[in-house]
Amino acid sequence: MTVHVLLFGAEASTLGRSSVEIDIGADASCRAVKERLAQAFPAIAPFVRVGRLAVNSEFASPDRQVRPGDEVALIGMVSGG
Amino acid sequence: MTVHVLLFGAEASTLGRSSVEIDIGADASCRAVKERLAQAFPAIAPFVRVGRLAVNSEFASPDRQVRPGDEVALIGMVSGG
Amino acid sequence: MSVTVIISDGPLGPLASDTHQHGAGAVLCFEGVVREVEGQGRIAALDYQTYEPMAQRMLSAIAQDLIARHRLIAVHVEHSRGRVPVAQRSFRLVIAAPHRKEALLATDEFIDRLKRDVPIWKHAIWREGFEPPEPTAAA
Amino acid sequence: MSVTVIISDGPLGPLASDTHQHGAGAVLCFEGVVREVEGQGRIAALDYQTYEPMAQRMLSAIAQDLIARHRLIAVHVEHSRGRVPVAQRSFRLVIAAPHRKEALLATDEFIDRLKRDVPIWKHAIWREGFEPPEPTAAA
Repeated sequence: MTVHVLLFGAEASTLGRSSVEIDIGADASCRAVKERLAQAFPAIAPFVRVGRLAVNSEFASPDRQVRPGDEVALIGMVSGG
Repeated sequence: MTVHVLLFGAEASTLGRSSVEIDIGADASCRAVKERLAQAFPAIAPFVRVGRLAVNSEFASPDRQVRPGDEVALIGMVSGG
Repeated sequence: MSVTVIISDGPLGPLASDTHQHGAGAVLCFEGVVREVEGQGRIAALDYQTYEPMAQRMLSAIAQDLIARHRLIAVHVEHSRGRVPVAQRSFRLVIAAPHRKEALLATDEFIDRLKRDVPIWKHAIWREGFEPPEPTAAA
Repeated sequence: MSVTVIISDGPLGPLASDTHQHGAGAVLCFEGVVREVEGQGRIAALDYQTYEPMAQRMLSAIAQDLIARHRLIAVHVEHSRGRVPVAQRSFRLVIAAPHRKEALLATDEFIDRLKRDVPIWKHAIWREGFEPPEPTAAA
């Protein structure tokens, strides 16, 4: 399955883009998505490790399975206020 | 010496007046003024013990001598805000 | 480093539009509002008595001390004297600081010291039929 | 118990005149102001990027949680998106509570959680000639 991941902040500026696509295998858990993101885009791997995935606008547990149509976002270090 | 002492809050409402006069002897310290106040006006003695004297708009130490012309006030429990 | 202290008759008006304080990253405004229910009674208003100029001087002194110790940029204080009806404001403290933490600490400390050291007294005006029992005398 | 959350373009305007919140004894308003000096550089503005509607939902969820745990009466939040020049406000939190202590605690906790959990990012627009050295990549 191809997963489209939204990027923001340092991740977006490091890669120069606001989203990426990754292919994942049978395990579509958020844990697997993060591992695949870090492998595919080593420049942001440190951010991916400390960041969290949001699925459909909610922080998702590592076991959460990503399904087709879900909106997936990588939420790294935020800096509002 | 006669000392005029301004009263506020619970002290003023207990005695029904906004100032009192007391006569003090050779020791005109704030400590002596408080002791004399408590003796002369037993209804407010508990307030006098926990209260502080201000002389000329500043809290005064117990050893501060009151001089003629000083403005003396008994500051009990305050309740601003 | 500026301090302003205003003691004025009756409820406080709205906060005058502020000018920017250079270097401020946090502006914290605390307002005290007269509550209807106090203990077992219902009040119509509070009457504030102030001992001036001591109250004014103490408020300024506390502000100056907090500016020095918390490196604040500006402190603005307003307090009512006289009658303030329920739901109206009797006290306002505006602190401008480089960062949030100093502003929060200084606000808490200012109000603690106000309630301990500043010669201002309040007296409840009860709503008819809602007076609490007479308090027993302190002993 | 009311919550309002507003995310809007550019600097925040002045606080709209508030209506009285029944039972409130303390109203605390925190405003975050864009500071000129950040680290070793001088900035002209901050650009805020928000991930919506998640940012809005998270701000509401934090407000609801604080109302429940600190028994607050009302929470009003405003945050900028887009460009906010120096000396302008990018964030405002107004908390109405029965008493001061809850309002101060809730303000501090709200901002901690905002800075940890709410998907909003800022990006400095440096003043010409005042850019800091490129940061080294995190490792």
